[in-house]
Amino acid sequence: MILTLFLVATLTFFLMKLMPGTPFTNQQKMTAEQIQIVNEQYGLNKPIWQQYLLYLAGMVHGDFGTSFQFSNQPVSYLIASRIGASAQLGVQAMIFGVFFGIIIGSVAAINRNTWIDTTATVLSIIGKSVPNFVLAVLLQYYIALKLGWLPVADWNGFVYTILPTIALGVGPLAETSRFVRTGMVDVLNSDYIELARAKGLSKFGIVYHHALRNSLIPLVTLIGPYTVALMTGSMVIENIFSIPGIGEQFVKSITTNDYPTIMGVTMLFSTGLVLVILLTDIIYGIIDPRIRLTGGSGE
Amino acid sequence: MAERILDVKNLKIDFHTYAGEVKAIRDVSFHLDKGETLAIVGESGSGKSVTTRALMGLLANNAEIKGGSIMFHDQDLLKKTEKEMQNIRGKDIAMIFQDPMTSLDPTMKIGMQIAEPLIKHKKIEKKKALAQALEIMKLVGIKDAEERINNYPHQFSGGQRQRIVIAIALVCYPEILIADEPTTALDVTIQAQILDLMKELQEKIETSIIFITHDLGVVAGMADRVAVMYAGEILEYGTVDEIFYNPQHPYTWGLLNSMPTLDSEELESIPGTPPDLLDPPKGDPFAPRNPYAMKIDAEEKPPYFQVSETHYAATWLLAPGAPAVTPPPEIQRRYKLYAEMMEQQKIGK
Amino acid sequence: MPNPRKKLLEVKHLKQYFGVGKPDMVKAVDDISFDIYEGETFGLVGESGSGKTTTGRSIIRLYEPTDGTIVFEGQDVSKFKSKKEKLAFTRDMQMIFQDPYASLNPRMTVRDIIAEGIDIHGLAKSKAERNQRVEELLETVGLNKDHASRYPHEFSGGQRQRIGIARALAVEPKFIIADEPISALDVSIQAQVVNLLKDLQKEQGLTYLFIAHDLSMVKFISDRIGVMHYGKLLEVGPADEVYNEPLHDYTASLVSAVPVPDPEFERNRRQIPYDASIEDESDGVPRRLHEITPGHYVRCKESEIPMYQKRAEEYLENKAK
Amino acid sequence: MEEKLKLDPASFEPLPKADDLDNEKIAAPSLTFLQDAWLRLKKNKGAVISLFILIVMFVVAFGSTFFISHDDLIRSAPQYANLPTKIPGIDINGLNGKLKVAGEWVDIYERNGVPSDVHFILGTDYLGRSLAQRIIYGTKISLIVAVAATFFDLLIGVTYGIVSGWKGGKVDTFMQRVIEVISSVPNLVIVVLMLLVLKPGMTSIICALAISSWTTMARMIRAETLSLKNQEYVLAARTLGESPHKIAWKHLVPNLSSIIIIQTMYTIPGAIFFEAFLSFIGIGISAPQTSLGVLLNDGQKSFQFLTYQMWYPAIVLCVLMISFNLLGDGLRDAFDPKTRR
Amino acid sequence: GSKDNDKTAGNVVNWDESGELPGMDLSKATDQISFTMLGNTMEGLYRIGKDSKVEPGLAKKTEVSKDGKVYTFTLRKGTKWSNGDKVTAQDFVYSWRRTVDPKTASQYAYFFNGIKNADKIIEGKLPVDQLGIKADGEDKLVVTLERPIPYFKLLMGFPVFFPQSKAAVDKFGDKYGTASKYMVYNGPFKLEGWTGTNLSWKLQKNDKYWDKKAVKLDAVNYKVNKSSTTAYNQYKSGELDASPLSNEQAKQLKNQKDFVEREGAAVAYLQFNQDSKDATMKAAMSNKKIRQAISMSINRKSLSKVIGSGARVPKGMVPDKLANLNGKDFVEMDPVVNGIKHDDKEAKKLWSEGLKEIGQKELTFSILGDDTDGSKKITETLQSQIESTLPGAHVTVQNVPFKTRLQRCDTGNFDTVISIWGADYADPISCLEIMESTNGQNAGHWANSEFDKYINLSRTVDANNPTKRWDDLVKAQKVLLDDQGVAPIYQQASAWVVNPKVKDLVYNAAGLNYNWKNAYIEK
Ligand SMILES: Nc1ncnc2c1ncn2[C@@H]1O[C@H](COP(=O)(O)OP(=O)(O)OP(=O)(O)O)[C@@H](O)[C@H]1O
Ligand SMILES: Nc1ncnc2c1ncn2[C@@H]1O[C@H](COP(=O)(O)OP(=O)(O)OP(=O)(O)O)[C@@H](O)[C@H]1O
Ligand SMILES: [Mg+2]
Ligand SMILES: [Mg+2]
Repeated sequence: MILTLFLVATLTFFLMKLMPGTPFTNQQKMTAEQIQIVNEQYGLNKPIWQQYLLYLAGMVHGDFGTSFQFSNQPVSYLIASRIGASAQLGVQAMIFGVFFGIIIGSVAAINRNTWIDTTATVLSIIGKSVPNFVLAVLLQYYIALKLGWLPVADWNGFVYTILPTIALGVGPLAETSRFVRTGMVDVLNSDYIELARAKGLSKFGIVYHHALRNSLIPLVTLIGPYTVALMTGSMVIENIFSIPGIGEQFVKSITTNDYPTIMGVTMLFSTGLVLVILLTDIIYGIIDPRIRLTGGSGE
Repeated sequence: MAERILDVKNLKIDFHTYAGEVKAIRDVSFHLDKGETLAIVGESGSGKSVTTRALMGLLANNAEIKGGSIMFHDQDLLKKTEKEMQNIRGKDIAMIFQDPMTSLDPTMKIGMQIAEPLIKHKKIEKKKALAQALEIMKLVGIKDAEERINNYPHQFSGGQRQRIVIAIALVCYPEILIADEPTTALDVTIQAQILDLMKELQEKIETSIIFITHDLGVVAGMADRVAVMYAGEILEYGTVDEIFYNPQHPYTWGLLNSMPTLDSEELESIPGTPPDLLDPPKGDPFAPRNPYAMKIDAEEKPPYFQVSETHYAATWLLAPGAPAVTPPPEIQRRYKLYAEMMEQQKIGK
Repeated sequence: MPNPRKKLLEVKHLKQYFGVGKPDMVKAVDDISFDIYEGETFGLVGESGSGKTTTGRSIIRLYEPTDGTIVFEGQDVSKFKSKKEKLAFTRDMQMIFQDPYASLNPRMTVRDIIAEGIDIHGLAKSKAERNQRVEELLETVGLNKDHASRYPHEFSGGQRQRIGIARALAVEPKFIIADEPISALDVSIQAQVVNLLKDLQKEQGLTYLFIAHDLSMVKFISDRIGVMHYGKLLEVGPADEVYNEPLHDYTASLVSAVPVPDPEFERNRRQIPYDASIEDESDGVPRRLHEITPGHYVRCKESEIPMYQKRAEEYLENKAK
Repeated sequence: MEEKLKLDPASFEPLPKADDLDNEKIAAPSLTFLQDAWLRLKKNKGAVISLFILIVMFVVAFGSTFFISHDDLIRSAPQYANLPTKIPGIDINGLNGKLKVAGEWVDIYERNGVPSDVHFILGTDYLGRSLAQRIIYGTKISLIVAVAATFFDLLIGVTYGIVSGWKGGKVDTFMQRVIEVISSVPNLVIVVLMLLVLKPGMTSIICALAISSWTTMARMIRAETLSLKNQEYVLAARTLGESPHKIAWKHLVPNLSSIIIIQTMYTIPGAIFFEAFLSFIGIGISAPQTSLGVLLNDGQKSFQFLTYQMWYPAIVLCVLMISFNLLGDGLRDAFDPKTRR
Repeated sequence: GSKDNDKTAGNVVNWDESGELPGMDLSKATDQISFTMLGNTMEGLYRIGKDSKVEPGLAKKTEVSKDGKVYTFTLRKGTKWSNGDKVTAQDFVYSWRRTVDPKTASQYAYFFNGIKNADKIIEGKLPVDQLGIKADGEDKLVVTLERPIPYFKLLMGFPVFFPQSKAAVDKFGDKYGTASKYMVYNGPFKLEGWTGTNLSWKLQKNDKYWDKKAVKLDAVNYKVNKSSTTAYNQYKSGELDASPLSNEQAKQLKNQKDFVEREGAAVAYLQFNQDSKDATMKAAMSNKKIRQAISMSINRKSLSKVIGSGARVPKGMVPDKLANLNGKDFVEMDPVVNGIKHDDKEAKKLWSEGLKEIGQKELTFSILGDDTDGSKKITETLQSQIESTLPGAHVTVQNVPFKTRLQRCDTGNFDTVISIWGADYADPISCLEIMESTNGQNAGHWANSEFDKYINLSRTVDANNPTKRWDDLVKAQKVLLDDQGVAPIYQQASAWVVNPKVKDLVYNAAGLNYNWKNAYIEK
């Protein structure tokens, strides 16, 4: 895991160095003396390998350097001040998507091959197929502006989070409901559900006590992909809803060649993802007794 | 005569599949008396599981019951609602499934899995139910039951899991226990233990058993009466001795013939494959594979011919006027044994 | 059966471990030795997980053995280095698999499945010859030549198993390893396959290693039987002797558990319990196969030989009575 | 019961040995795997309609190469800028060149003095270029990106997965580590970095997708290969002396085909979505090329006034995505061994 | 704007901003947003009022020496920093020295060019205390120039020349100017709620401001919307009092009451790389006829329509309404027609002649532009216009991020590039000097000694004579355009919708954009 992060850091660092343009291009009005001083401040005058080592050393201490866009603002501070909104939005979207996804998916599975199932399927396919940035624009225009039910943009409390959460959460919702439906249908066809029925348990009892847990466990594996989707999605959603998050800042730093920020955020995303994958394993171990006790792969 | 607790009459079941209607059960009748073990044998796809599932009211969605009745005491199970069936399942009629590796919920502690029927049917609280579950675990021979009650299924071996499945079935002391190939997935040594356990428990709990298998060896050890199924029909039924020593149907002959016995030197195989139930043959379903087949076999379905009070066989060979045939040597050997046994019994009486 | 015949296969101290160096190492096969003579059927029985399949696969070199040698027709098979030698070996030794549903590639026609070996070994010069070979083989295993263009899923289990046999026969092997070829089949179909194997042996002089856990069937088909338990070979001997006069406790227990389609017999059957602790080797005393009576071996300590000899004598006495 | 039976002795004649007994004839028509899957797929209305839509879209998009020239893409006609839909002969507000301006339907064509014989079926964009043309072209670009992603998915993903799964052991462990590293960088980040180093445009997007998109495929193929390689028919081929690459080609690939096809059906919408996303945030396809994402981005800016400029590309994109998803689901059901008997 | 603004009752305005506020250290600030916030929260010697008129600031009295080289300012008494400290002449001295100190690396230090020793100090050749600024007591400030600067007072209204409190800079150290709490203010407003990276902040009325009676607004709330669609939606829903418009929005809304056009004081122009590494390209771009042909094939009228949001056909390199002399706008002094006219026929002719001269049949060249949406539209349009007019011209467009564009300009890695230059202050020189042969902004390396001569004259001989000076500049521009050194393509403007109730907000195209000091909301 550390190795992964190390490789990612190395890769991004050298990619950055390959990029055309420096943050101080065309400051022809600065004198050579001034530029020299700036380069020294940012350590840009050292040989690449030294810059690289310094960068790695700094990174270990959570120091990603200073943002080029904001004067004197450490990237770590930038990230720290922006991560909250992104995290809140991401978590809310995940909860929203997973929660309703589970409900819709289970209901569809229990009533499979009925109109309920068909409706749920159609909805989830549409949900999967409408890009979240399109959805965001539509929601903002129709719900917020035309109907006036919710604020158009900004980040000042829960009501402000509703639209972005929905826009971002519909993808996971659709995905979850498909996944849960498939899983639940499998589980409902399994021998132990048959046995549960043979015990005389009611439909609800079977679903609640046996089917649900077993079909939800594999859902854990989706946390990773969801995290990626939410990170990506947040870039536009934050932009559209003017949310002070890290995603839209990432896009901005790309267009302004703000290397320290690009690298910092890349590392943040990668670390987040690696942690989430690790967490997935751990959670899997906790909720699936087959793994918990043997420590190996369950069979 | 013992009390008759189950009487299945003219059961017909179809499955709707995308290839057409699978006529899985075609006019099956049998009954079960209190305390006895009825074995249903037959090869794969002959309809054994479907029959038992019908008894439990657990048929797949695409199944359609075309006719017949299942009288449990004096109630027709086929007329019951799902709610009413839920109260019978697990309490009056319980079932053991074939594969112990997959029939336990992998994410629930086994204690709870055993206790579930108690909580459902006896309406007792969880703690008491778990205590009773512990008792029954001991009864089915799980060592260190106190500790293992909190384990998950994967921590048990196949044999132990099958014991747990049996425990679940027996925890409410059902009147009928249906065991669908309970030992097929197990090694012979474990199989023998499980079979012994079942016999033992049957005596203790006084339950009737419907035992499904395709292994005639197991039938010989377990059953009081035997029904031989083929292509959705029962071809022959009778007491275990009657079926093994005085079989009348050529299919039963074939089955017995294709098993190596203690000193058999030759195996006779039954050529061909069972018929496709999408389009079952009009006459005797076994006719195409039957070396003794007669013209009428291809045209008309044979009725049950009574061999003894308890023994019936559906073969035209028993029809008055049918030519006498010579069964295979192995069967003749069995006839001889039967004759000896009858002799002894007469003497015994 | 007459014994002093040519040894076709010698397995010497075969060991096959999985996950060597890991905490969950499995000693699937742990130091077993046996010989198979030309033209005989050697049966291998044992409960699930005892290492039967692994043994078979190690012999045919699907696994690289951890230790030990396998000598086939006087040659150490691990010494085959060149492609040609390896190919020649694969022609002589073939395998029939357990699962009739998994052993045929569902995306190939029966013709291509059977002809695979013919193609690899270049046994047919033309397409017509190839097709003809396939049709012959189909007939040999009792199938119809029309079946050649069909796909495996259209066949029943028994038919599939026979296609698998035809595939093995296509390269005209001398030795066939049959890994539980019947255990997934119905009783009525089992006999078909077993009879076919027997007939083929008679006609083509094949040698079999027949693996099964159904002791009665093994006894029926085999000339000699080896009994495996926990990766070890516990007893080897003529089929009748092993089945009727088992020397090792484990074999006795196994035999006693076999259900027999005879209610009288079943009523009187008593299962002999088995205590696996006699196999516990933690005492450090070496155990290996000792010949108790001619051709009948039991794995035991040196010190236990007399005990087993006594057992063998008892059987003789009982028989005499 | 047998009393009433009065049987003709002739009926007790032995049944003539029917030859279909020994021959074990199979009555059912022989179906190959693909035929069978096709039959199943045909039962799924949604999938068939989707397939049809996709074929039409492919044909139109790629056929347009002959009709939509480079010049068409770059030629601007400001006098026709931002005209709404006008379909001759149809007089439904919204489709007749009228647009709601400040609550009133106004004939934009008339207002802008557009000659009466000029009409645009899907209206025009800010440079007066036919939106229909641009959507078709954009669809083509999106599809090209999708096809390219699929190509890499197949080329790299499948090969990688098979090699990794087949070799096993250390090789496998190493190859899995590589995948792990690649996939622990969100692929957007990879793409962004790529786009910074290369210049933005289709090549970069495709390169970026080539780097990051195949990992899922490789994972799935590897997992399946791991189980396939222990399948008895593969073992059988090995005992016959078949060489590994022949085994891969004859046994693995055909049996992986359903997974490959299904996964492809999910890769494609993923790639389309991704391209649209990149173009939407402004680092994707650049002029004069256009893509659905670019059109969406353009449309989004004047959405409050010219809703059609976003709605049309959005609808096309959604239909495309829905079709691929539905077809993917349909194929999965058709190929899924679990639903086979 | 539809609205009921009860929630922000009182004198509060909600304003849109298109990006974050990067920093408030006036020695380091480089962007419009920072300058606007500094201009409203700080005050220098003068404020720039309506139409770039100089208005009183901290300087109560100003004396200028005869030769125009020495300015003596007397500061207003009793002005305070927001922390209560007095604003003194030393604060100016400290601030100016800090800015020109090469260690500060101020990108706007070049503004000090003309103040005594400034250039040398910036180059590190002289110590900072040699800068031509002295404090004479607490209230008197003496500034010495190297040459007369006619627009010196205008400069003084620009934030780099504002005072800074040494106490505050020392106290906050690295953090100085990185958040609203790490600053002291002496302007009409204080900055509040700015964390350094967030998307909203506000200008809060400063109670310690010397002229606080003139300040009518309680607060201006700034909200950052990076999407103009969102900004407009917020404006429509009443959450904002103003929203910038994208080109398309502007086109749709230009007849509305609340539509406001903001001059940009910037002209976009095409630079030709006359120093290309590619010999053919170098020859082509150095060929006047080819440059003219390209320029003439551009239909600037239709281009500005495409761009929308008030973009106009340029009148030269100097935007109109930027500067005037005695009421006469610079662009009207001698209206240029060459270099910005559209004539397809002429273009075709010149093109084929030019191609012949350089011995080519056709020419493929690229247009480099930014990757913003607006810029993409421009390059697309240019591509279409040029290709359809000039036979054998093949245009590729390259849209790259801003910084990349600058870097490629620097390294000469382009054929033609769209540059845009905004005046830093309301004087034509600001827009013309960039084409001097030595100027770093002159990426195409167009060199013309006549042009350089006129620019130099305006700085030296004619510096104190406004009429002559303007004449020099007019001539310079004529030279530039006659030779088609660059091809101006449009004059920038931006379009907004603004709540009509917001009154007396001062907007200037050059320098500081918004001055909120006297603004109020009509009840
Ligand atoms: N849900 C179903 N849909 C369609 N056909 C079915 C279904 N369930 C069972 N069948 C068919 O009914 C017939 C009888 O099946 P059943 O499971 O009762 O056989 P069985 O005797 O239990 O066989 P086995 O020994 O393999 O368990 C088979 O042909 C089977 O294919
Ligand atoms: N590839 C493998 N990797 C690790 N362990 C294995 C592998 N193959 C087999 N084993 C283990 O080796 C032991 C012997 O397995 P094997 O398949 O040979 O048994 P078997 O006697 O054939 O059993 P069965 O009757 O179930 O087929 C088992 O414990 C099994 O789990
Ligand atoms: Mg069954
Ligand atoms: Mg095995």
